[in-house]
Amino acid sequence: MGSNLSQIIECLLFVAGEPLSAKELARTTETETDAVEEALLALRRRYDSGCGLQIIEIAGGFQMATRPEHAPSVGRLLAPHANRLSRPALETATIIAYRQPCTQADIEAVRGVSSDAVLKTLLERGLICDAGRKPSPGRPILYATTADFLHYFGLSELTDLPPLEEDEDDASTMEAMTTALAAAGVSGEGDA
Amino acid sequence: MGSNLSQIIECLLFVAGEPLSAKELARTTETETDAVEEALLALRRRYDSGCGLQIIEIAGGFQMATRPEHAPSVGRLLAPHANRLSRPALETATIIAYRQPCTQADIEAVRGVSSDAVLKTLLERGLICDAGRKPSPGRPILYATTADFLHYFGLSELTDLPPLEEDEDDASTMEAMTTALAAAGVSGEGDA
Amino acid sequence: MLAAPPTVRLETFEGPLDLLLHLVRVGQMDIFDLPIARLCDQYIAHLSAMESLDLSVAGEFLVMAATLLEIKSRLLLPAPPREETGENDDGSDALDPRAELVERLLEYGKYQRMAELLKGAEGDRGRMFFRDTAEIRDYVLPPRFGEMSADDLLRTLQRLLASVGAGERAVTSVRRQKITLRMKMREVLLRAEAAGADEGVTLEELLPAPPFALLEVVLLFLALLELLKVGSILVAQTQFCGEMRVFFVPEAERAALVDERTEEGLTIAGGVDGE
Repeated sequence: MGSNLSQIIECLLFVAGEPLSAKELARTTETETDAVEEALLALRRRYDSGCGLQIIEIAGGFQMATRPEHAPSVGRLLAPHANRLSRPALETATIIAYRQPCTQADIEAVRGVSSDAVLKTLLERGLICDAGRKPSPGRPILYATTADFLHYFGLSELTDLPPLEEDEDDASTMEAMTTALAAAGVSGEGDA
Repeated sequence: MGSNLSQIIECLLFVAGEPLSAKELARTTETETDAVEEALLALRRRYDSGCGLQIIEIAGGFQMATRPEHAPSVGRLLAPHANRLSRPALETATIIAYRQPCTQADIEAVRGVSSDAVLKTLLERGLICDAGRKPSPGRPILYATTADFLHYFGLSELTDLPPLEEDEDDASTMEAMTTALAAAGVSGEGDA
Repeated sequence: MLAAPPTVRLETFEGPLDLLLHLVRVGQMDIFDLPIARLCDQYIAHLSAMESLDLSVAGEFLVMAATLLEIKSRLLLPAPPREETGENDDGSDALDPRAELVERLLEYGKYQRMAELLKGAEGDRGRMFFRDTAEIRDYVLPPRFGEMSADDLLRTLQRLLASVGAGERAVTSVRRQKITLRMKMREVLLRAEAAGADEGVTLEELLPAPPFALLEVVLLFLALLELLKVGSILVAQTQFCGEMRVFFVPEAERAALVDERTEEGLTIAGGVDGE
């Protein structure tokens, strides 16, 4: 087990402190992306059979990580992870993730509260970034999520985010709502 | 394969950037040193069967590391710019190319500095080789360029090097050589 | 039911919408047919509880209270005739005063749920550990083929030759041709004599300055041995592996020295004798 390419990829994933895409792996190993993907598959299979480590697809690439069930032991060795995000920060990050690029005003319209401090925190932690200016009066800053955002939440791509939907309870009453609102003269379709 | 303790140790060795002793591992995993050593043995056996990584005993502890044969790939990933020859190395290679076979003293006579380290580098990188001994007092090693040297400079044969009229006894040789090379250099193609 | 909510929860509301959604959920209100009067009362009760606890109530909460009161009052009024709604959008039925609030609550609720999901993802991800990028030092990559051109070689040689200039000739010629054993012997003898019979010259001083050709060092030793043999010099060492001094022996004393072969101070000469 362990073709040479698999072994080299294993080494690369081990030494890299960040996710490596199949393309990057192909470039470094001077092989075709197809071969890399095949080797990755074999490697992941090997890691899934009794290894304490795993190779996960995260933030647009592949990265070696410890398996979650060993977190308590690893946590005893290492300092625990940085503080988790506060609820406002989580909410704000979520809104940006789904609406990006969007302005502070867009975020505040949803949250109903000022989001200055929270945006600053997210920027400082590198989870969001300045993605240019909106061509509207005042030219407000547009925010977008970063690769670190994906990494922080263990997502491979933005499309991994679950579709933004109504809660099931609400969904069941969606028709009722539509009817009710239509009766009130409001279109039931919000913007998602 | 891979007992739970082995897997946990695997995780610990993975995340620790330094060697961990069996005692430290025992403390972190809250087990006996004996059990740790047994698990380590199993783990090392697993890593020795087709893994690109290895668990080495180093500096009084155990550490996860890439296997030496994969160093070129790892180096390409981590130090993409470190593969160029340094200026001293390039100079030395040049002298050897034109004067081969030649001794370290010959090279030092031109460069005016000790060339021990540079010769070692060039030998390690396979650009020059030991081409026997000079039949003179001390029998110094003679150096010559290799096929890799030609490859590296995009030459197909040594005769592709711009010709030099080398006459060591002629006082005007240096000037003549410089002129000849300057001419050759100007006429040289941009990329070879 | 008039909720007297647990005070501990008060500070956790992130904004008026958060508080409203909480009230809707806890009170199991139908969000699509909001009992505005009840919601409004509970909301204002919360605000006063917050104030009584000296929690600073953000402006947004107060604005929302005003909005709720306004909706409540509008619901109490009979629906205005269609003409009086003026420029109101589609000109169909009059707008339910609650509609905008409901929409905002629904929208905010969606993101809240997603934020909950992401919180879970954050937790899952938090149980995985990664490594920092490995540091590599002093690792030299093997050459990449065809990376440098012959021109690089040429330019290097040109530069080298230009900077060395005539210097090389002098150096090489000395090393390769001009040093002979006789020359070296002469040099050693002269230097030992110049140093004086008492002082002597150290071996180190006699060694050529680096970078030196091996040949030159070999010649120095041969010269020393030869001079010792004929008794022109004396080599002394005060301690084992210590500094060696070379002393000039005046011509008059040479024959005697060669004959006597005194043990003292002839460490090197002793070795020669064996030959």
